[in-house]
Amino acid sequence: MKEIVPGDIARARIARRIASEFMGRDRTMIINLGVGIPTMVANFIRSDRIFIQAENGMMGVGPKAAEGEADSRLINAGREPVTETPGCSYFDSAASFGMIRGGHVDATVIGAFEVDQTGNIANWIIPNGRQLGVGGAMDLVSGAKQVVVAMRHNGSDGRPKLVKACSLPITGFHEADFVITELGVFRFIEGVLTLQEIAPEIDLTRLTELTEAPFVAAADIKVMDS
Amino acid sequence: MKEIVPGDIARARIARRIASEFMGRDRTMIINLGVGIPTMVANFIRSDRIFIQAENGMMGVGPKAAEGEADSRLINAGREPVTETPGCSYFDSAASFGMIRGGHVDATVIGAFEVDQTGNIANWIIPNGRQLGVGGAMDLVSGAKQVVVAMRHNGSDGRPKLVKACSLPITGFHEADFVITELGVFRFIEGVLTLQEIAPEIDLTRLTELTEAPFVAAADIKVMDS
Amino acid sequence: MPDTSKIVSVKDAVAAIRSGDRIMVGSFGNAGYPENLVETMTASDLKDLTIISNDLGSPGIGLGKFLANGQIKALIGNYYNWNPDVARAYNAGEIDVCLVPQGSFAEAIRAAGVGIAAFFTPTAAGTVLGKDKETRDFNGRPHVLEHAIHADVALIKAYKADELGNLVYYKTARNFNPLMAMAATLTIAEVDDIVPVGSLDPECVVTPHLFVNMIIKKGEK
Amino acid sequence: MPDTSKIVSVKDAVAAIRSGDRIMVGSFGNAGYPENLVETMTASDLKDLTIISNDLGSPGIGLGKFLANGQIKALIGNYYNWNPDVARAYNAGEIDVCLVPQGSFAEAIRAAGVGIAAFFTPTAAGTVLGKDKETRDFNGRPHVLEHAIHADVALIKAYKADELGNLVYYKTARNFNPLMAMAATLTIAEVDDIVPVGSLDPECVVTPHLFVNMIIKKGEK
Repeated sequence: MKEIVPGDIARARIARRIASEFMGRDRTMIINLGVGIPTMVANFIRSDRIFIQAENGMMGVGPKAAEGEADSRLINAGREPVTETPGCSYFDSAASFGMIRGGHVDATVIGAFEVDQTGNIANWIIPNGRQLGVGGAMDLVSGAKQVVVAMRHNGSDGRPKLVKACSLPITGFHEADFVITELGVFRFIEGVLTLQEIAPEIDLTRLTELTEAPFVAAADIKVMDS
Repeated sequence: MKEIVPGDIARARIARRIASEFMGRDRTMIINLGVGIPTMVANFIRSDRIFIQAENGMMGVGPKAAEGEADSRLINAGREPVTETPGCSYFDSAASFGMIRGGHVDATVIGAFEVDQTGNIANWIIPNGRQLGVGGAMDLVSGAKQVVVAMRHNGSDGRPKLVKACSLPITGFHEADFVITELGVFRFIEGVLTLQEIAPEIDLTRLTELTEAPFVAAADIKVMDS
Repeated sequence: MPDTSKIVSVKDAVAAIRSGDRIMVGSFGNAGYPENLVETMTASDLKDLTIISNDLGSPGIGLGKFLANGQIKALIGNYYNWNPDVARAYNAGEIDVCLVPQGSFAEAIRAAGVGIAAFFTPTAAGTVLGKDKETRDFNGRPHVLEHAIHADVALIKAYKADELGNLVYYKTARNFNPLMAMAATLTIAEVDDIVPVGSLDPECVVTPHLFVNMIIKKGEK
Repeated sequence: MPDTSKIVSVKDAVAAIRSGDRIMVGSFGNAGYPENLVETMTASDLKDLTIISNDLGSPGIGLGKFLANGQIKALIGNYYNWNPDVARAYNAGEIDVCLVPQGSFAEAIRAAGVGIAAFFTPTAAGTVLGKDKETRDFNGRPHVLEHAIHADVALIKAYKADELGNLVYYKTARNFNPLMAMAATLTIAEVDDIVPVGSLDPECVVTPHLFVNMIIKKGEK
């Protein structure tokens, strides 16, 4: 199947759209970024009001460390060497998850295998005997004030990832607030999956075909920045 | 009633005996001292292996601050200005009681209104409508590895304080390990209140008259340092 | 300085507090007590307050002023023997008082801050202060279930803030302050000094800035 | 230096560990991992170990060596995707694995250290990882009861120790180390440097010395 939006462009579009979501808010934002597309969100943030928390014990994570300046003791939760920002701080893992569980992190950006129409998220395991790990996924989706799912609209086999009901083990129930793919910006508004923006490459009919979960289009639906 | 041992001497004797108990142990000791006689224990400690913890958030409390050098922000749990010792540290109240509740404090020295023959301690309130406070008393008696009760043998009315059963509200059940008065050193050995040392001023008959709780005398009973 | 400064006047800070609010106030005795905030509140019309603090200072001094002024509906704390006015007001039915052992009190405030709903502790099991609490044995020892203690507002005393709101404390004036900073909807920090971002050692920040909503400088109006 | 020094050789430290022990090891990936202690243990006859750690390094690297050596009976942790040997050994029935969400894992270790028997957290409620756990609603939201996680021995990596055993850490190498330092019967700290008493700022000590039983200096035998 030919991709409507090529992978590199899709990933950058998703990350950029999420960054602009946060930059559009008129207040300080504390955000936590998962591995993959979520980590790329940092590349598009231009704001001194947005601070990145890493669950392995850092507030104020800076850009990835340059080649030759990496310190294996200064890493993000994806084990990548990072840098400090002015005003950063370090703490232990219980304090870090205290911030998350206590509702002090404004948003977590995570990848997902599936999100269903009730906002359930499956992103921690594909039961195939090869994975054995949950990390902070369950703490993050249940603790962060907002959960922003950053994912490709369809799997590599074309299968929709926005589904009626998750088939994989659930990470958190009814926790998704935003689902941002390369084809659309979806938001759960009072529990209803609502399309707020649509990619310029497609129309509503085509998007509906590519999406298993039923959704409504917002009255003021916009075209997503390409 | 004439006191067998005058108050000042009694208090100093109790405090000194407790200090020597700790100094006699061949290892580092972390101790917490309550107000009154327990605080005086510090005056008799000559050891760099004994460290004083204050439950308001300090490890390594030093002597009382000299007149003119008091800082109201550096106090012990009795609100007295104190000093630092080398290697001291500060922490919040949850961390402080974490040390206590987690069993990391080797001994707490406390005053008491009553201790009974089962090791129950009543030291937090006399229900007379004038007191309203528990402080850290319950945490200390239930959390510290050893509970050392420092008290006068009898009340000012002559009433025994080592009783058959506490009449006042209990702070902690079966928590007392040592009871040290000006008239004797008592230890709970496998639940049995055992007299290990007796003051030079009295004999066993007289001590038994002054003590409501039944106790046994240790085979190797000694005379207490006066 | 970031474009969304948290630094406000003490007047603006206190204007965010409502009668009937649950207010946490840091301090142990008078160590670590946010003097300007308390002074301004006790000069205000705020009433029916629930004050959540270790103690209530001394009669008419420090937090004791709230009681002298009749601004208190209820107290949650652990040690009021330094202020006999509390027992008097309680016996007269003027205020409610809920005593929680000091360690459980500290832990319950932390629990609220870190999203723990309740926890089992051995402290107070079997005693008068544990008698209305769910009790369960763990490792053969009774424990009581203590619930998290939240507040609407936390009044914090710190030593220094940077312009983002990172806080460090001073010696035993730390006490409950870092815990309360996490446990309230609105956290207001009164500080001796405000320093530029980057001045505090990242290893030594005690309260990271995300917990702090407003900063006032001690002595400024 | 005090007359009861905690500073020992890595050999003497490891001699205090027994086969069958529950061993906590600090680290997140390879950040904050007590290399000498682990090297010495993996060169020993110790076996049937329960390793309590965030992850298990990479195949044959870091904590992964314990598994490559067949020294592990069980794992308690949260993320083994960096080391596929773990899933393989688990599927083959060679080891037990207990997965606890990372935040609950950290909190359960802290709980053991501070004498809390168990706590209610919303994390994992209703999921596969919460299904065998007692579940209760608080504020209309399901929570699971997580029990404290204790160990016989904690292997800690710190940056500096003073001669009493006060510890400070280095950036994100802090992670689980200060928590585990509180949660074991025997705590052994491996440090880059040992400094005289009084060298560390009392406001910045992360692990007060009472939690530390033995200190070894990195790179020394």
